[in-house]
Amino acid sequence: MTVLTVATNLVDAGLLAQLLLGALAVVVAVVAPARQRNLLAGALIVTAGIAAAVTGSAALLGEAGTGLQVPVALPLTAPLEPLVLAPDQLGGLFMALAGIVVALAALFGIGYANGPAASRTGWAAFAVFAVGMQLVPAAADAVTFLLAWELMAGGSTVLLLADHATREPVRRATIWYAVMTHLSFLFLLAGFGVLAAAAGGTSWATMAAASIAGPAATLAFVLLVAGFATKAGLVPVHVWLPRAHPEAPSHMSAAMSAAMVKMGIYGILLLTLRLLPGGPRWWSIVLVALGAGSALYGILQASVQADLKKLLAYSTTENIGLITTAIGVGLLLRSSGQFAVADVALVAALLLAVSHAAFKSVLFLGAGSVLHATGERDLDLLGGLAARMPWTSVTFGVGALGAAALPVTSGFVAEWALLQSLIHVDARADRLLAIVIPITMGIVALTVGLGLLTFVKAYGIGFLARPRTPAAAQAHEAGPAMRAAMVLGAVLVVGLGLVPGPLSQALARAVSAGGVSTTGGAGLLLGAVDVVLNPVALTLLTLAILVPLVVVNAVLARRHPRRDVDLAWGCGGERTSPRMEYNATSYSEPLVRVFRSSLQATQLVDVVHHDASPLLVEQMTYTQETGDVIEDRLYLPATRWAGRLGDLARTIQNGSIHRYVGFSFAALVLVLVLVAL
Amino acid sequence: MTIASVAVVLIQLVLAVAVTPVLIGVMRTTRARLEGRVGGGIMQPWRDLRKLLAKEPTRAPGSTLVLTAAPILLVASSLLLCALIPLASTLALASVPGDLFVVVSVLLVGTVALALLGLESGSAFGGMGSSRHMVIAALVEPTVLLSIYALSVPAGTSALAAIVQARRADPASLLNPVSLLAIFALVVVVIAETGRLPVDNPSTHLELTMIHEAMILESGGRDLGWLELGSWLRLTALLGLVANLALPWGIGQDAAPLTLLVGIGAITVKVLVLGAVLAAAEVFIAKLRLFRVPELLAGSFVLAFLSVSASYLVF
Amino acid sequence: MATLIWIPLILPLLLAAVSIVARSRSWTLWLPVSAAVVLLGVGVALVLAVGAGGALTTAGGLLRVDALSAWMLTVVGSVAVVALWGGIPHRTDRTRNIGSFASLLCLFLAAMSLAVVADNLGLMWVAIELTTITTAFLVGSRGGRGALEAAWKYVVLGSVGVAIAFLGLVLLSAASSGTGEPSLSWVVLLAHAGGLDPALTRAGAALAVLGFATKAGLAPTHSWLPDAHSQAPATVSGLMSGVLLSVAFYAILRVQAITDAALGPELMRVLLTTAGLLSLAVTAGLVITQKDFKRLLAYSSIEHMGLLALGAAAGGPLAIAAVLLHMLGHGLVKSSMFVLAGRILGYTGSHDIADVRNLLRRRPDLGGPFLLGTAALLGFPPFVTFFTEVAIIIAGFQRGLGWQMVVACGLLLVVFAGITRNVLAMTVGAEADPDAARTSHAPLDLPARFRQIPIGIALGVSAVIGFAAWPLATPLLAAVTALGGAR
Amino acid sequence: MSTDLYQQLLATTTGLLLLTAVLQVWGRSTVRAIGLLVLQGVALAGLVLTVGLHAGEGSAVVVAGLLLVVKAVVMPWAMLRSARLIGVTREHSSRVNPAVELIGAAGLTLLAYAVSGPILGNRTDAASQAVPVGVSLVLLGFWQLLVRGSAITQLVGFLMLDNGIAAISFLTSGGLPLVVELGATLDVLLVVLILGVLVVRMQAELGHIDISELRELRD
Repeated sequence: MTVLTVATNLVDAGLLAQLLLGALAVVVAVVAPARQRNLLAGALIVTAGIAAAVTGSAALLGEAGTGLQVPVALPLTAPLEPLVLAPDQLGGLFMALAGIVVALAALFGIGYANGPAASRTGWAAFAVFAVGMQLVPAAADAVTFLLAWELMAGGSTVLLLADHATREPVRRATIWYAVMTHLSFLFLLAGFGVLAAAAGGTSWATMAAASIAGPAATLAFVLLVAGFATKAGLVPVHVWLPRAHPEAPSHMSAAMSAAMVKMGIYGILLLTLRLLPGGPRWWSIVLVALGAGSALYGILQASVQADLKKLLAYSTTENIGLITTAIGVGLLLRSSGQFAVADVALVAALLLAVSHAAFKSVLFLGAGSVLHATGERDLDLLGGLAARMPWTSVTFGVGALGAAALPVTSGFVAEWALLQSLIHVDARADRLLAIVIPITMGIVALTVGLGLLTFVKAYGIGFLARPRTPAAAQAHEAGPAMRAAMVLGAVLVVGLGLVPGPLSQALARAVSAGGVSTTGGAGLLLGAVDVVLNPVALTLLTLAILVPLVVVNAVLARRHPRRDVDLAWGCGGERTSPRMEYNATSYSEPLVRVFRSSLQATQLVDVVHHDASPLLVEQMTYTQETGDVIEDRLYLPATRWAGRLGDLARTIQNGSIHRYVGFSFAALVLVLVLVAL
Repeated sequence: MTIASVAVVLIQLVLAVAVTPVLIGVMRTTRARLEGRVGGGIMQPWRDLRKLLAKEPTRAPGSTLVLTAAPILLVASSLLLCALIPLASTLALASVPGDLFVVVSVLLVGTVALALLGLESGSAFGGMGSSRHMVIAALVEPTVLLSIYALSVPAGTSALAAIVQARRADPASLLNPVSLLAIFALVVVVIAETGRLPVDNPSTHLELTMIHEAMILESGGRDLGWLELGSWLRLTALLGLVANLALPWGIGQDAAPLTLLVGIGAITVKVLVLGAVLAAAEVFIAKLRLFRVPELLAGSFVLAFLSVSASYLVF
Repeated sequence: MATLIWIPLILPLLLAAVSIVARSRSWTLWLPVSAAVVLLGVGVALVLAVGAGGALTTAGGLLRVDALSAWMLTVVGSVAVVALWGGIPHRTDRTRNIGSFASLLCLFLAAMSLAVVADNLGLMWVAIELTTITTAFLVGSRGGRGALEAAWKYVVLGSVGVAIAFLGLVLLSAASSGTGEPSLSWVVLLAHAGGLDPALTRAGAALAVLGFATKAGLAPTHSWLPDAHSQAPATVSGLMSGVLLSVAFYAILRVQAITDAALGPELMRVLLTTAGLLSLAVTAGLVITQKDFKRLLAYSSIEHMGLLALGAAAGGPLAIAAVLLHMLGHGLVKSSMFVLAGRILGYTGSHDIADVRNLLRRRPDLGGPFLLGTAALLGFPPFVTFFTEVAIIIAGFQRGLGWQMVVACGLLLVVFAGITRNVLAMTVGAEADPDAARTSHAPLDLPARFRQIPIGIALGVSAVIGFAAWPLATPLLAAVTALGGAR
Repeated sequence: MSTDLYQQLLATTTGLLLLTAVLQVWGRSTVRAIGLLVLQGVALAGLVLTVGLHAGEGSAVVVAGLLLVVKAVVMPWAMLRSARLIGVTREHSSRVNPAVELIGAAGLTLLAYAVSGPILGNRTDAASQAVPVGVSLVLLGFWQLLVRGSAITQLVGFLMLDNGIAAISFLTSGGLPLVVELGATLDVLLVVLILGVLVVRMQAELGHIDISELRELRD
């Protein structure tokens, strides 16, 4: 297919446009003068994102591209098939998702990027990352997939390094990220290698047509799920998330968290729905276990974090866990023959993915705005931002509502669909389901509960109350580009929550699920399980109740206006200092007590007594630290072992020529014996 | 959306607002009598409410819209609960059926509004109350969903009205293990969600133990009035739900005026009796230490879990 | 056209003579560069000529250029251009014996060219041994105890290894005596592969591969490599890593072609997978706690050779094409990396990773390309190494080397972690005073910019050739076919 | 040349090669080692001449002469010169017990005989019967490299290895083409010269030629 014929097909044209815009953005980032760089490069990336959104939507709605071939120097002999970009419906969905997030993040970046993130390298890396990410779901074969995947990984690694010169943890975070990303890549490479070997070709079509089964399928499944899980940030391979997200520039964190980890989800769906459909039952159990474990562990860690971006990072692990759970449940039900409910679970997974993309963008952008305004991301040092940053505050609040899955946001719709799929499982005839589904339900419910606490904390401590530091007190509102990005994101969060019907119908196409239809213009009717959700009607009902209340309140307020006081209720004395306020650490203290063992919490009270008497206390210091059990038990020993092996390996190269000759000699003798045998 | 179901919603709303002060009054009086006190009378809460709503609230420097909005949101969420839960009749709005997950999320909106209000003032007490409140809400969540899940399995739907109807149609299901376990778990949930003993003591102002009161400590006048009303309405709604699930008789199933009247009467009696029983029970219970509450909730979670498993494995 | 073959053999010899005569004039440094450019040009011309009219022979069949030889000549030429141009020392760093240094470099190029255009395996062996001799002085040219030690180890281990290869060739020659006159002509051996004495072929090929593996830096006979690479001047390290190792591996490929035709692929598979996995393991073990950045690069070369061995073990058009392309990509990148390492050494005066800090801020002209090159070595796209690594692993799975490829992936992760950690330790990090570091570097002057050109070209080329379906796919496929076609 | 004489000469020269090799391992004196190398070179040249004449190749005389000059004259002379230059005539230390060294040598010779059979397959001619000697020389030369600490002795070991390969070459296929043979000989000669230079530099720089002390470059 030549360039000339591209223009006749929307998908092909869109793919080409993304490539060209990405390349142009790289060029502009390099040549544009520093003053205009943010605007020009950012605008180009926004356009590329929009192009991806349009292309992806077209693909999702069934417009098939003829395929854009990537030239490659290697001969196209077996098993290598042509490298082609041609998104299917599922791919289209994820491309659109990535594109929208990229557009939001780049728009935010126009106002936000400063210092190294606004450098030539910074914007060029962002463009590479963005286009690579958008093209991952467009790949129609393994090599193109890995190519886009690694462009995404490379670009993000470079951007992660942006602040290396000012913050020491950046380097360590980058190493963690790079290594875990490469782990993911190698898993995928090996997994696709197994599939390509079994199918005799690298394209999805060949692999799918080969109906691979048996040990090869199992091996491929394990390797690929491990690879995708690493990228998605599932426990126990989540460790890069809470390190990389906080250290990356915030627009990058948003893109990574809202879109990049979704590529892992896309991969799991691609694997289980297209490449290896109809695998054994334990595959889905594995996914449910991975997902539920990640959801619970992620939200538990998130709930006790005081670092806002770290909190959001762990919350990403939670959400990805929920998505994986939903996928696992869907597959489990398919293997049990309950196709109608399975479809609901799969649509729920996609709804969760889309909704997470929307609200997590807003939350990370909001966190970026806070960081921009105060230079702090530690909740213990923030507070009172609602009065100083009204736009950020409202949009972050909407995002937090979404994350807490409260109505009427996209998060609520998604979680509602997941719960509906769970309770409509017919487990009577199936003991496995009768055990798995209630446990899953319990874990999901606990996750929802803790999620609520987490985001009440994040919002309440960070934005309400009084400023805890001068930095927080001097916060200022974000600029227009940043505000626009946050508002657009917030609109998406609410909008998707208000009209779930059409959205779910579109999503259902991606997994060819039936039984999803629109009711009352915007409402969602799950015909398969006969339930309906109409957020617009719910909103109207709420308004019908709320408006009279507000009117009554206004009338009362006119009669008895508010009285300003210095102190509402000061415990009988004056309010001494902001340090008296509850902060993020104290907020989660009861929870830490409850889950002490799984959080590896250490609490230390240090009391300094007065000289005069041991009964008088001069100063008390309370320190609370929580650790990541998995990191301590799995990764630290692994790195220790690696170090030990490294020391051991050094004896190979100890400088003695006699040892070296010995190696050659041993090899010679062995080869002689080998050929003589 | 038929006129009948709109009427039912309106009736339930009015009924809830009317019955709630009485319910609180009954509960307080019961408790006072059992403790050998005279008490303020059944209508005392009503009088308190009127007084508070007519008083001016205060505002400290740096406070935000949350100060005004949270109390009203709490009331709205509680009223929405009253509208969605089948109290007097199982007729539901077609486009907003009383889906249990929607109901739970509406309940949570109220919970969050309260928690944010607690943090808004920036005082140590508010934060403390908010923190404890949310921890309990988080830990209650699994029990809530699982117990209703258990009840919904036999009915095959998550719409509360349909569940109540199904239970009424099959009275034998009321006393089977699934039902008993689930209802018991639900009672624990209601106690925790509404801040009753032994999870929280609604009448204490002792700094170390209070949860609900700590959050609303900074509010006064009209704000406090709304907050009290919202909390009370919540209790009414949840008691009504438990009552109708445990004893589904009397609830109206069509729009005929007579059945509606019967339904109104039945729910009023059920809620008041249940409230009195609850109050009476509270006399004999001491408040649990905060860090023993998770054990209580874990126990209720196990009950709910068993009831779900039972609902699959017994059938 | 066949006379073209003589140019890369004769011209460097002439230039070597000129440099000896010119002694310490500074322009002699440009003679090896021009020789390399000519080599590259001839290589490209031969690729085209061979593509049009098939293999060329001259000198009574002793020299023969087929598509593979032409490709290798191009690889040698292009890598040598980068290493030699980039490695031209700054005016202040020049020593007195430039002339002999330049002439040795020219001789090295001549030997390398001879190795790839020789049809007779014995002649190829002679040429490869000649490179040991020329590089021995180059390795030791810095003087001092370390250089002496490295040179000794290099010559002893290298010569012994190559001697074993000679033994192997002798046995191969004996194996061919059954077909008439004993011969070491590759064409003859391949044509009569069916008539070779199996036992002798087996022994001969195994020993030849073992011997050439020493020169190619494959474990367990890799031991000379880190010492020699770390002690040699940057240019020489770059040439050795990018050219010498590849040419030695080319010899292995030639021997493998004969053996596979005579005996089937099992023997070579066992030997090459063992060597490949051991090389990856050695690298994995030694990069974790590596303290010397030139040794780090040297071990990375061992890793890449291990990958090539795995690719050759897998066999088949895809894997072999990937191996050949990887030689080019790795050579370009590694020679630039060694050149950069030499400049870093000049800047810090120390081999220690611990002494190099925050290059990206302090010396962006070194830190930036160094990071990019590392990315290329680690196989990030768009660099060609990404494609070749992926192709080798996938082809390995397809050709039945499943568990070996899984092990290789595991080892590659450790290598990745070790290299990333060490390179990031050198290039990035927090400064106590970021502004001071930023202002300390002045813009590059013209000569410095000029010295950046070869590195920019090398990295740029390695970034685009992965996509270069035209003009690379055809010659690659031709080279694979020349090696015995689709086996 | 009659078959009997051919076999006799073959046996004599190969026997001499093996004898000198074992004596190399046994001995400690550097000068004697170089002397043995001369003897080995002569034996090798004899072997080449025998095989060549038996096969009726006139060029064998040239090759034999070349080998005699290079291996029995030039190389030993160069080494002796280096040794004199640095004043080393006797090896200071052995890295292993002499008994172990000799037992190892015996074992390697046995190994050589053991592996040669299968490698040669169905060849039964007289020359092939002598191939294990060549393999022994290779292995013993390697053994010298492995156990001896002095730079010069390592050089001796390398040359022995090379002699072994040459012997195998002539015993199995009657030698390689002349140009290759010339090139190979030249290469070995150059290697020996370079190593000789390095030995001298080592003595000058370090004051000793004990290469087990060369352990500065390590990980």
